[in-house]
Amino acid sequence: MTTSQANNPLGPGYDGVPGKELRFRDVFRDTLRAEMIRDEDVFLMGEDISGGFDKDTKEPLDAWGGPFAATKGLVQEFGPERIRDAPISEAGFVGAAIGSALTGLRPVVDLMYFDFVTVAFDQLLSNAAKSRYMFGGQTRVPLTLFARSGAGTGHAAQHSESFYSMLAHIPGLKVVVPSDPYSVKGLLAAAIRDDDPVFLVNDKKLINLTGFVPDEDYVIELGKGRYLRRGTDVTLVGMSYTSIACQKAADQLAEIGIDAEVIDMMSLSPFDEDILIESVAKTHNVVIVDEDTPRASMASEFAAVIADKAFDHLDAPVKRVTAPHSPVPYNRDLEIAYMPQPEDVVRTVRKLLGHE
Amino acid sequence: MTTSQANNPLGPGYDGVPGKELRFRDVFRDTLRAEMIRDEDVFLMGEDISGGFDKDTKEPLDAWGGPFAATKGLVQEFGPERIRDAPISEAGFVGAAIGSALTGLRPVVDLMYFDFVTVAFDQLLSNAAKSRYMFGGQTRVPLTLFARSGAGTGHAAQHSESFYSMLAHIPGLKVVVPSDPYSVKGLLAAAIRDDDPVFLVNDKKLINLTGFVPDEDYVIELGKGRYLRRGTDVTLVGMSYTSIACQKAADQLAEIGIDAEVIDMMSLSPFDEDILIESVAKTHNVVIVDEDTPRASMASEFAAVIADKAFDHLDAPVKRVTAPHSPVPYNRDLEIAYMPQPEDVVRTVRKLLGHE
Amino acid sequence: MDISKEKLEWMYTTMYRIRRFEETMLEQTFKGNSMGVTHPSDGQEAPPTGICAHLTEKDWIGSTHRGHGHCIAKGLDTSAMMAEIMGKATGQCGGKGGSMHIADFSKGMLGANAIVGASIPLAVGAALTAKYKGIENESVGVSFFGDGASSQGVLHESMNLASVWKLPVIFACENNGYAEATPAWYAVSASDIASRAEGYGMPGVVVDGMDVFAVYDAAGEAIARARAGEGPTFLELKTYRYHGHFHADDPKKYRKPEEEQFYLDKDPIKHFEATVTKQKLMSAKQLKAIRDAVEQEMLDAVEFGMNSPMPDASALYDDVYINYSNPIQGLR
Amino acid sequence: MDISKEKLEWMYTTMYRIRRFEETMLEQTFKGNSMGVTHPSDGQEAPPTGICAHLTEKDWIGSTHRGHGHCIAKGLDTSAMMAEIMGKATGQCGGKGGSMHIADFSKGMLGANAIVGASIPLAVGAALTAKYKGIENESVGVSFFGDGASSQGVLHESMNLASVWKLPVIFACENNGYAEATPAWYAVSASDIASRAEGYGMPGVVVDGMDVFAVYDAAGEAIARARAGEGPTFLELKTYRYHGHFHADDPKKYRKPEEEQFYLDKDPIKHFEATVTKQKLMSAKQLKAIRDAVEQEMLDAVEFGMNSPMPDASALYDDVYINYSNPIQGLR
Ligand SMILES: Cc1ncc(C[n+]2csc(CCOP(=O)(O)OP(=O)(O)O)c2C)c(N)n1
Ligand SMILES: Cc1ncc(C[n+]2csc(CCOP(=O)(O)OP(=O)(O)O)c2C)c(N)n1
Ligand SMILES: [Mg+2]
Ligand SMILES: [Mg+2]
Repeated sequence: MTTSQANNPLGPGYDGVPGKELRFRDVFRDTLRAEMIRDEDVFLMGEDISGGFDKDTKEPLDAWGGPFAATKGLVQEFGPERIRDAPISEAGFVGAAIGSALTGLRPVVDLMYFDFVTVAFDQLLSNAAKSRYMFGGQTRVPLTLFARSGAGTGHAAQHSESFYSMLAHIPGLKVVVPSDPYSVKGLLAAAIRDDDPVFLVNDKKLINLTGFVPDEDYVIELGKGRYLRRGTDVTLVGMSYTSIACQKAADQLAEIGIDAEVIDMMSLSPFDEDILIESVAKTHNVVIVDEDTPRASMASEFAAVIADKAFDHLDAPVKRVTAPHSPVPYNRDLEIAYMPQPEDVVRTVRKLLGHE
Repeated sequence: MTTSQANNPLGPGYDGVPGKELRFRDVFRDTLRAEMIRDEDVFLMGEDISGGFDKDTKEPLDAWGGPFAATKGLVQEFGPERIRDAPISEAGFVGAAIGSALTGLRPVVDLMYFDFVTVAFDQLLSNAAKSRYMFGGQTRVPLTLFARSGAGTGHAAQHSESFYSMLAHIPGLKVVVPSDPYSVKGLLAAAIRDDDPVFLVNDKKLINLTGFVPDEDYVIELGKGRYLRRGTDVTLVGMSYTSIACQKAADQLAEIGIDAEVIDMMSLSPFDEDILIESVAKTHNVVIVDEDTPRASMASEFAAVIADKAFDHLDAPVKRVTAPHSPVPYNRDLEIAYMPQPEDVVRTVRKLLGHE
Repeated sequence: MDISKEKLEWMYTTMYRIRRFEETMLEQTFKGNSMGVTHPSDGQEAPPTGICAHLTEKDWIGSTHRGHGHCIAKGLDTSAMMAEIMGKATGQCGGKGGSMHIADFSKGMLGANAIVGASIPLAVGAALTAKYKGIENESVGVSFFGDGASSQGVLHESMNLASVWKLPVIFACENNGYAEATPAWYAVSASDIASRAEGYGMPGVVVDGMDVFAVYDAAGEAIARARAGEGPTFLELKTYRYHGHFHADDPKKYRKPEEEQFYLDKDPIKHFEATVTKQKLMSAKQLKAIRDAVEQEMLDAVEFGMNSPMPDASALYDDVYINYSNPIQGLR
Repeated sequence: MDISKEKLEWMYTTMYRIRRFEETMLEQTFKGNSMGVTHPSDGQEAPPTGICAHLTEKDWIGSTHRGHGHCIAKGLDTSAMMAEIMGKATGQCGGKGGSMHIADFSKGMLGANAIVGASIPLAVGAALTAKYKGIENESVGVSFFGDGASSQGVLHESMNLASVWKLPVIFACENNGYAEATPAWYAVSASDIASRAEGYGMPGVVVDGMDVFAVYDAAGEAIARARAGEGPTFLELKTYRYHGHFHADDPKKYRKPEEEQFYLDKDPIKHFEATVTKQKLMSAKQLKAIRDAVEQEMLDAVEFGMNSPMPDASALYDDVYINYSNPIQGLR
């Protein structure tokens, strides 16, 4: 898929193909399942992914279907060797997953809440991301990790993080951020089949979203963005859940005669510089929307790339709409104010275009 | 110190004051010592900071003077309660330091190599940086941490990191990056006296550098940058060791008739937006120089702020000269190529100004 | 029994307060008056009560996602706790922390903590402060954590540090048999978690965590050791949570009815009542009076929470730092 | 003695090779031919030798900053190792890893690792692969680490995981008494680190790590257990490093001469020589022939390293990823 052809939000080749309206979480689970069937070296690891065990029979109970029901039914189908339940030891089991990836398996790790990345951070940065390089290319780390990010569910400071920019900062690690059922299918499959370590960040707010998903097997090339909407007046850059906020903002802008183009980055590392430049070359105005906190973030990175490589196309300052530089508050009103809302994007665009 | 007055690289008020030419490492140690004398709640914690113990007497030996000799002589002077030697348990002892800070002490933690931050990452991000906010302002975390960053010493991928941008990304944590003996004295003292958690990142390449240091007690306000050199043609933005690379580049540029202004950021979080805007408003051209890897980095952040708030002053794209998006290689030639060199800066400036 | 009347009253009040707080909190949660996820601790009243019975406000405790019991036993105000769960400005953390982050530094409560294991070294740090200041005799650190948390490396680091530095710390492991749905028999490679203590040079004691008197005795010894400068102790308190992992979890999906009944039969409050009435230490009337007072307190707590105002919109940007006056408001 | 002649020869060759490699490497380092920091392991030859004597290329080991001995015992080529330390293109990692990151995946060597403790779970993961594939009998994981690393939480997490999952892992703790200058008696809260194993449901064995036969026996049992699917074992090998922590460190600043002498008297190579000659298993001539061959090998290794080319400038950008063709070259 080359971005310049992508006029359909799903990407080229997806006009009129057979498919269904599906829920994000079901697509996620079905994709895991399909990849496990496809390749028997693929296995899952994480806390509570077997949902408890019967005291007498020692059989897994699948009481919860795993965190956020992401693995529902899989332990019955694949058994506890391939759905490996882990004690609460993120550093230890992420390290073990890396070790298994270095020796021939393709582990997929469920880290539950994105915030828990910090506990396994050394294993991710010092081992997963560096092994190939520091050992001179003699090995590979076909590891996939996923976790749920984002505010909006009353989980407060330690269960609502979106600091994917810190992961994207790390050379050797790839980072993808699906924003709908279509993209999670293609990105999760691509991540699992990729021979480099890939982290899939899954905003909680997406989990019950529905959307059209082609029946066929497909992957989305890591490192590519897509257009969710074509427009001429301003480029809105979204990632993960903010792609949805951007679409809503574009709808509102259309009502007042502003024709916004919406890009969904889908991958944060590597990411699609070309689509950013291509779009800004056309619209000459850009607003980047990110739920991560602002400093040294992906919003900063996209702004920096545009300010370098699309500078001559710019008619106005490069704007970012992000979370504030603060932890996530508990109170619902504060939490809503914390997240970039479509209205914040609209306000920023109007100011940028002098349309007030 | 307001940046606009700062015509002396040391900052205003430092023309003609009594002082000496001192080595960075000695200033570092002397400042630790002075702060420990000043406030008896200040204590140090870290691996090997007592340099072993006599088997029979149990007395500390100070065999190494601590990692990089940063604490030489202090254990004899202050005893093992205030120079607290820690087992190799970064998460545990950083957590303990946070606990002691929450209950009335002012711990200063030596994390040895900057890379080891990853092992204590959760404690830093989830506890140190968030406690004040998530507990509604009822507490404070007067914790200082320091560690040695940077490539250039043949330590390879796991002992050469400069990922301070990840720390600066974290709301609640402050980050400072001294670049010479003058700034380390003022920033370390300020960090220890500050009631928020502060991380001081100390590039290894600075440790034996000498420079003028006033005798008097002073602090450098956290969040302020300074001009190391005034110029009119282009702004070079440095931080930590790259401030020195920028100065060298400015010398070389002067020889070919380009008058560069050099900013040393000194603080990365919070940082001095004003000095960036002020300088770019004058020079209309900017190159940001950073040894950290490029994606979602402080170089990106400074570029993004300039592309937003100084957009109308810019004559040319915002340029970054950074490390590549890769771990640090071992081989010396590769390692030198990894680090931004003055020549890289000069080349970038010449291209930017069409001076080729 | 070697426990003063006042202490007995305090113990009963505390256990009943925890029980009723959790039940009331769940009611409010199901009514939609909580703004987030809550983890009830009813059934687990004995460990915080038996331990905190030995503590004053100068002692420090660290807590977990399941922290209401610890808060109450350490003397926090139930109205401020309820208001916090309701996200109100009058809440213990001004509505910014919620159930998983209730703290009260004025009471020696270092905060509930939602990263499993992460609060353990904080209690070690509090004990370090005590030792540094030479006040171990009046200030110890107690770390509460679960069987699930025992698999986190930071526990082991903390135990080693506390032992090497000989700090006044109690490691209070509330083993309720489950970490979410995962049974401890699956995830813990020791039959008794306390058996690990010896390898860290400290006593490890297994305690019936449904019996507040057993907890009181074991904790008394451990805390006396700590106050005397003899270093840390590990207590494993075998207990049970009556409800699911969090408010909306149905534990019957992964626990057997017989097992649940076994612990219900050992109910810590009933056991207390039976013991003190049998030994004629407290009368049924006295017990009732305490219960009535607690019932009223709960009504008051809910009313206080419901009638309290929301935090100011500016609270979003406050208290990221102390000494930093220029908040970055989302670059909008 | 129940060890084949071939094995004895291998053991002597391996120990002598380690010893001479470290000495040669130090010489080259002081000549300025190493590009970075090196941590010699002479004195500690018995643990890697006695353990790896039971392993094949299908078994996996994880290693540390002090990893040359592990590499050699696992069969790595000393020329490629020396070239790596010299930063050359022909080095084991193409000159990009250096002394602290020597790896050879074709030999079952998962890499030296410069973050203390970080390689431990990697060996657990290798054992998981073996169990997953049903080849525990021919592929176990061995994790080498030091007394200092025993304070890292990830060790304890790894032990618990290996035990809960019943994986074929050996935890080989080389207790050389020091972590940098810090003595184990200060930093480790157990008299024997192996005493912690029981709390993780696995045997813990203290072994004389200066005696390769003792190591061989203990490791044989542990590895047999692992291959039989009986799960992990913890070995604590009491050993000593003759040199300082790294090439430029003077250990006399923090170690007593008597202590150093005590271990020199137990030198593993001399002990081996005395044993095999006394028991007439190998002749002095045979031993000498091995030593001579190793001496030549070292000359060859240095020559190979010195004559090898530097890596290509493009190597800076290679192998950050496999499937990613567009390196970000520093945005210059
Ligand atoms: C580091 C981390 N990993 C996982 C979780 C998710 N989680 C929350 S509570 C819990 C179970 C904790 O079990 P235990 O320590 O026994 O405490 P209990 O819930 O039984 O009181 C888990 C896995 C978390 N909050 N933090
Ligand atoms: C996480 C981490 N902390 C600290 C260090 C610095 N360091 C390198 S080796 C070492 C001592 C290790 O001691 P031990 O595990 O006993 O191994 P030995 O050096 O004795 O072989 C230390 C503290 C490190 N490399 N990684
Ligand atoms: Mg539990
Ligand atoms: Mg050691």
